[in-house]
Amino acid sequence: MSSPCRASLALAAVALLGGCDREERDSRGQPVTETVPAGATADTIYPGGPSGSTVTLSPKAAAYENNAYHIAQGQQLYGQMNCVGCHAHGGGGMGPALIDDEWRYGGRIEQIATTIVEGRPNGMPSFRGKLTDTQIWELAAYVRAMSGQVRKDAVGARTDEPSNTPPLTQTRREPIVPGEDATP
Amino acid sequence: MNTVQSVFGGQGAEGAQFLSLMTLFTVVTTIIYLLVLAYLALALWRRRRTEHTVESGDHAAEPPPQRTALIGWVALVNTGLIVLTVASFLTDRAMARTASSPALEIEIIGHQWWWDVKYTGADPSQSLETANELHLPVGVPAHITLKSADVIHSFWVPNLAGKQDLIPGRQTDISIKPTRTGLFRSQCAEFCGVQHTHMALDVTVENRADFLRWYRAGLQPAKAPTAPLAKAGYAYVMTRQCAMCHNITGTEAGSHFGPDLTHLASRRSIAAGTLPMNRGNLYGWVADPQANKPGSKMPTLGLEPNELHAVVAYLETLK
Amino acid sequence: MAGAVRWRLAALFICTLLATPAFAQTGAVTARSVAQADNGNWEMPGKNVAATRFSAMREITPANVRNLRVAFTASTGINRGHEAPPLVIGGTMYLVTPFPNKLIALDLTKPGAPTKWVFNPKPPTAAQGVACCDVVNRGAVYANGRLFFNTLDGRTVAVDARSGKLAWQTKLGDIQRGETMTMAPTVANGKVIVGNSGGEMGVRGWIAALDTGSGRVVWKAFNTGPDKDVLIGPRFRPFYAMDRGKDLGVKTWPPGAWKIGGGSVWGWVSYDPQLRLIYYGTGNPGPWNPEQRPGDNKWTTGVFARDVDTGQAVWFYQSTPHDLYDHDDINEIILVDMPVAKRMRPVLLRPARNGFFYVHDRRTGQLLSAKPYSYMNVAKGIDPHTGRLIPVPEKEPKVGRVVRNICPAAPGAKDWNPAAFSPITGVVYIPHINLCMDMGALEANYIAGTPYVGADVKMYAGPGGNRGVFTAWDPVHARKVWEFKEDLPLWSPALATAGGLVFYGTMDGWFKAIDQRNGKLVWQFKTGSGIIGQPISYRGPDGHQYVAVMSGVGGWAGAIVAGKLDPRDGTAALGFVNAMKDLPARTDAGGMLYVFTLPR
Amino acid sequence: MSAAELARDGPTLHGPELAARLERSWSRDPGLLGWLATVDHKEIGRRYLVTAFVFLALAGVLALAMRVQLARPDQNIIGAARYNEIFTMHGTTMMFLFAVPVMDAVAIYLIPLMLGTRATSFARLNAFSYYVYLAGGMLLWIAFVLNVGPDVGWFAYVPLSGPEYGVGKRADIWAQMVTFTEVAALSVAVVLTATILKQRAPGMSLDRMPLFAWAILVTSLMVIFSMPSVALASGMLLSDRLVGTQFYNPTENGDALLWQHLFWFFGHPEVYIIFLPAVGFVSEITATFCRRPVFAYPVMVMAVVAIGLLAFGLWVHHMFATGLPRVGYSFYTAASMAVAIPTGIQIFCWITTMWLGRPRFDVPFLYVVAFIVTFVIGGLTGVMVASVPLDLQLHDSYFIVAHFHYVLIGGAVFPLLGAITYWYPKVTGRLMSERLGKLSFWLLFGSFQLTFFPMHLSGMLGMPRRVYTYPAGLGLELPNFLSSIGAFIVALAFVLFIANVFLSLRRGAIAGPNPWKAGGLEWATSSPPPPYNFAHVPSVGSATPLWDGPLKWMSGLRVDEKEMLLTTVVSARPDLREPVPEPSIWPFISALALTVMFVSSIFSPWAVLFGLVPLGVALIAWFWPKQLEPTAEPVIE
Repeated sequence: MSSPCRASLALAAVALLGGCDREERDSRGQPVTETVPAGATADTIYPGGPSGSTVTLSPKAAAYENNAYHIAQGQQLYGQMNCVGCHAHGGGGMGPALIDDEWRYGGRIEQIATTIVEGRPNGMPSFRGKLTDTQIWELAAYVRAMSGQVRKDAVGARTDEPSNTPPLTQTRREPIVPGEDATP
Repeated sequence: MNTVQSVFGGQGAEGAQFLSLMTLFTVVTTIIYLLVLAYLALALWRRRRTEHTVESGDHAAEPPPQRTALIGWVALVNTGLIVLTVASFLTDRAMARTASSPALEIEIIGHQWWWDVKYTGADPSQSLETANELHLPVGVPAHITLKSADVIHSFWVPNLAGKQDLIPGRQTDISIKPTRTGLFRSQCAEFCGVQHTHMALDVTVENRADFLRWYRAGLQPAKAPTAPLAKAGYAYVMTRQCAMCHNITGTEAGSHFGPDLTHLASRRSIAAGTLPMNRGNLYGWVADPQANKPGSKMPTLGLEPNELHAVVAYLETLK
Repeated sequence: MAGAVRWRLAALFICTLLATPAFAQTGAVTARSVAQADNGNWEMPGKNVAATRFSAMREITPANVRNLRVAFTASTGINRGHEAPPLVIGGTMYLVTPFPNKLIALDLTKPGAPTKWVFNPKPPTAAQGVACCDVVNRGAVYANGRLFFNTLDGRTVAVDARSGKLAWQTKLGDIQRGETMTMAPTVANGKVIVGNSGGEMGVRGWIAALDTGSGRVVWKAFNTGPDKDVLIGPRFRPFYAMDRGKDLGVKTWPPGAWKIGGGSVWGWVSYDPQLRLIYYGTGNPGPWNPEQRPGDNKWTTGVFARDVDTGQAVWFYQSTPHDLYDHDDINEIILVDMPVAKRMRPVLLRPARNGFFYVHDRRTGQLLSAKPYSYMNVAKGIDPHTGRLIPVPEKEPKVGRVVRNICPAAPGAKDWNPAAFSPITGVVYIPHINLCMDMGALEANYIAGTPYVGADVKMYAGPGGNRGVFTAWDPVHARKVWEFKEDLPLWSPALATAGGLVFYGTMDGWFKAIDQRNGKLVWQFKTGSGIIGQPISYRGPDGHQYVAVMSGVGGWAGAIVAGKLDPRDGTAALGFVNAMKDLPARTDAGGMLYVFTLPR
Repeated sequence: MSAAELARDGPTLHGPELAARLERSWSRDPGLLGWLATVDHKEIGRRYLVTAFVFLALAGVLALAMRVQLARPDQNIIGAARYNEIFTMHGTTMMFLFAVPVMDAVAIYLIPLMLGTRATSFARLNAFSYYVYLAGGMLLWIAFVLNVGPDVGWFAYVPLSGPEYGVGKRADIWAQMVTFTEVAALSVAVVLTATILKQRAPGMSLDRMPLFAWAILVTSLMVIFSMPSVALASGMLLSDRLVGTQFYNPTENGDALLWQHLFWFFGHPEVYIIFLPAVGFVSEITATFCRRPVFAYPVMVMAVVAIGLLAFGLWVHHMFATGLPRVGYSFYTAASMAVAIPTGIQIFCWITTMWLGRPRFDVPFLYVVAFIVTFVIGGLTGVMVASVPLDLQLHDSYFIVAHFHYVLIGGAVFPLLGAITYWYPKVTGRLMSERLGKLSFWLLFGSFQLTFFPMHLSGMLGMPRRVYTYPAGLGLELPNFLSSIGAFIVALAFVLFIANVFLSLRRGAIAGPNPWKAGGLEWATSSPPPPYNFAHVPSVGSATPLWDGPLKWMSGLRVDEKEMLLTTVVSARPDLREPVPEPSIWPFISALALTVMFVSSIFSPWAVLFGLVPLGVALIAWFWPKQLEPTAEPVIE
């Protein structure tokens, strides 16, 4: 190919480089060294001031947060593990609403994962030992996607089931200001 | 030539009708093909007495014998096609007639990469649900209703009959009248995702008595395990990940996300035909399903060795 | 004991006969209540075992109700749905609150009714996670000096009415399997009759009788499964052929489905002392997706009559075989004697959730009349010969397809909130709802302790745009006497008084009184939160008539406020949020008792 | 300046002086900007050809990867997810980025020469179409390289490609690529239809038009009528995936079959869009190498038109297994059988041409013979799968893979290779080597049969399509192994053919204007033809002008401005002088703006709105009228 074509091809490649991890499919979910940080509570008061850098994200967060494959798996698990029974399609019911910006126990992915594993006293069941680590993090990634925290190009617009929540791709991003998660 | 998964089997009424129609089509098309080849060969290598080319000056000439030959050829092609069309239409109607008096009602629901097979009937308490296996009594026309739970799949048992798609939101059906007993293999024929390859179904055509014996055994709930290792396996299955996705009638596990395991050990294959059923494969599958069927919805649980032995021991009691 | 009851009945006949001419319709022989005489107390949610909710107090009348004013108020300190009625025994008023189910005793003899004592059953907080439609409690019942009520985590508790000390408690439900208890018990012949709730959690419904003295389980009957579990024996003679057969609780289900098939008992139980029969309705079959449970799904969504002492089933009538739309049949059962073809017959009246007003002969279960009392398009009617509901096929929910415009919606034409019967007019006053829904069925997965629903629902106002309706229904001629519309669904029960009034509350907090004869609004008062509580009327220590009600929005209809749900998802709270998006703007949660009386 | 002083190509101006004057006004300025701004149909045709063959090579490599994975049972050389991406890319590239564009390429290059005109109509639209096609191809392949390539099959059935099961942006990229290629194909179709109908040499009435031109006319009309169907389908898929509409959501009364109907209504005409140009190649090659025009010209034209019409009436034979009413299916069985009649007639006429003429066994003619031998097998297996009972067993099995490779490679690629060998001298001025040509021909013909005939058997042994492996013991080992071996030899044959193309650029024998002594007008100009094609516009007296006596030339077109002659539609009498657009960079910039709009609209619906602004500006600049000095119009003698 003549030179102009090769130049434009290289340019385009660089521009789209960001896309490649979004669709990475690792169905096995390689175990990353650190599992769910036990006991990580909601953004809380650090006596004597926050220790050094602000809250360090778990290394797994990056692998799951904006990954289309994991969010899609999380969407299916959300329906099949009966989360939809209590939280409906994000509006809530027996359980609290998930598409609003109030996160009683923290809105970051590892906090949601902790909620799923530990359960919560007011009725959230504990799925420790009932779901694999990967499944729990996939569910947490999807729950974050419901309130628009996730990049738009990683989520599917709608499911093929009857539901009338706004398409995830159009869900307005609800701001989570670190440390100011709303408490009831 | 395999007799397990081939259109030449003809063990079903529709399969036999297919074979006779296929031979008719093959004969007619081969004759037409040989005629074309003969005409071509003659046209290329015949000794030229007269030629109508630029060099001979009358290249525009179109002698009458060729024109009549053209009309003859069109007539031949038309009659050939009409014969084939009518034969095809009659065979189609004959196949549709087997659907007239179904004695067995079956419902198959396609999932992403396994088959949910339900024997429904007038009396709901006698309905049987199993997965990835289909038993048919020989000589009895069975009416199968096909539904899909997610994407489009296609139900195809080459030895018995043609295929029908399973389409979400629609209900298609197919009628099969097996005429000879045997063990057959069916495979999903419409691309349905990562593991479309491993979405097979073991089809067993047996005489009426064997079928009823299998059916009554299928209606029994899973027997509680007695051996200590199997009991430990039962405890793991009921309290850990397995019960979240699988249904074992007669126990606490009641989820339909994954295939029904009530009589897993009496099936011929594991994970929709991915592995033949034996102890080694049970170990291999439960230990690391993602190795055998990457992308499958069954996660790799990371079982401890003792848990693995217990679970496999319990699964083997699910006869 | 039996003699005393008969005497009191006679007395009642005499005084009602006296009262009748004052308000009788033109010459119609009205139904008469079989309830005991009114001693000014309010000892059980239904006022009496015939569940008439009729108070014989006549001091407050349409004429003077205009100047009704608040006597005193009391806060329960809990912001969920208050569905329980205040009970009044002698000089003390008892309140049962939603979770954590506190039992509060107020001393009516002192001004401002200060708190005498509070009994805390301390149910585990996790129980809130398996309560399908708000952590409500429908009330306690008083008998032989004790108060009996259920706690959310599945315990029946008996408390000494004077001291507030625990007499006994019996553990009956298991929250790990999704079982809770929210119903108000009924005391019949020395037994406390209770049932479980959890139809949406794949729970197997049952009803049990506990001895009022010791709390021992006298008998327990399941609503699915083999006949021996359902206590069906030789005495069982259902009137219609569809309910006859051996082990129908197993045969009308796919194999093993009856173990998680619902049929819970979370509504009302009535008792006929003469016939010694208790009457109660069974809940919806689980899961909501009908394709997953082919067959009639016996004995769900039907009415049982059982012998109170042995629990043996005497008759059963299935209102909705193979229920498609979660139309639990647990609504109140009012026992009256009524002229049928010129002969007085003992009947029971049921404004059922599937939209029909059933009148049965309560000795045999024979259907005497069944007419729709609200708009419906899912059923063509009831076949009088077979007693079977005739469904409309194209309205049947299918997996993989949304069926639209299903009326009445899942909460039915009237949910749990019981109607009141006034023997003066012989009319049943029904506060109910007018909602339709779109429903899509999905394959449900049973995981113990998690919801087992398998349906996606979205509700909206029915024809006319109003979500609530108040209907006065004449059971004798099976027709509406009058009816008026309400904007919000009516989730509060009704109270009829001998003074010729009917009291009810609306979900945005108005406590209203209407004239029994024409339904005209004669008085209303704005309380702090939506009213879904049961209004009562009693004779205070000073001999005057008081009317009391608890205001605190919640329940399934008020879940959007009680649970702070997000209106953007219409399927929230099993579809109710889509119909109640304006409720948060019109009321907030609350928990307050209001007691009204005439100025002295 | 009065009309008289204008320089015209007439008796006063001819020979090398005329050629120099025309060269100056018709050539484009050099350099990258000139390269991007060209409107010369020959240059655009060459670029299309080269790009299409690059995509053929890429997709061919993917085919080899698939055959390596399928050579032995239960292999895991390529993972399941990657294999799905590979077969999707192979199918999509072959159908959308190679087959249709390569036929457009040859047509864009040859039609003006065959019709005796100096340029195509809408020349800038022609340039625009190439850039849009290139952008579509690059979008698909860059996404594939960046692990975002589609993995839902070249037909992307919903709901697998829908919002719930089509993960991430993979299916969006496939759908947008379809939008690109169908904009390009529609543009080319409009260009070719207008050129064929309005720019034929004077005297070339419709019954004297070359058969290739007829084939291209019918193909272009089929593109115009079928592409909008897939445009609508992919547009609705994109809106389902991005904005959450419910077109294909079965639970909200959408329908999964809506996609299949819309796709196959385009899908079947698409395969005839690929096949009909090949029919044109075969007619031209047969006529030249049998030294006489094709037998029964009007019957051949009617057959081409009949195929064009019938192609729209039989798309449901792709959906025989979807449970539609069975009586309805029998109408489509009849229609599918009927489309075999015109093809049968054409085969007969070609062989009769060989019978009456004296065939010369040069490489192009060998490809025609191979075409007949191979395509008829494909056609007959097509007749088999037209029958519902047979198709229910054979549908979506490797029998179908064999069938469509026979009709696509046999029916379109063989004639294409013959056409390239036949018109190579006209394009480059040199002949391709006969020896290397024959070697690569026989290698290709033999290995093709070895590769694809066993697939009939593996299909009948129950091997479904699109499986990344198969279990041992089903008798599939031998046919798959043979196919894999054959595939590598086919690749070798292609490499030899490409080598022959490159080597002959310099070492091929000098060809001169008419090396094959053919009858068409394209052989009346030099090889390679000058930018203006013909110094004087030829006028035609018969269907094969060069065979029927000396050519007569017309004159009177301007020399200092780019001008061409328009003729009437049916009898091609001279009608108007038409100024030919100047080279312009704006089609390239419009294509760029369109690309930015399409690609960004995958990520946000607002891009469709904001993307229109730059596109609008570019289009306005593109259509800005050129200031021509007003001149009186003299009457041509």
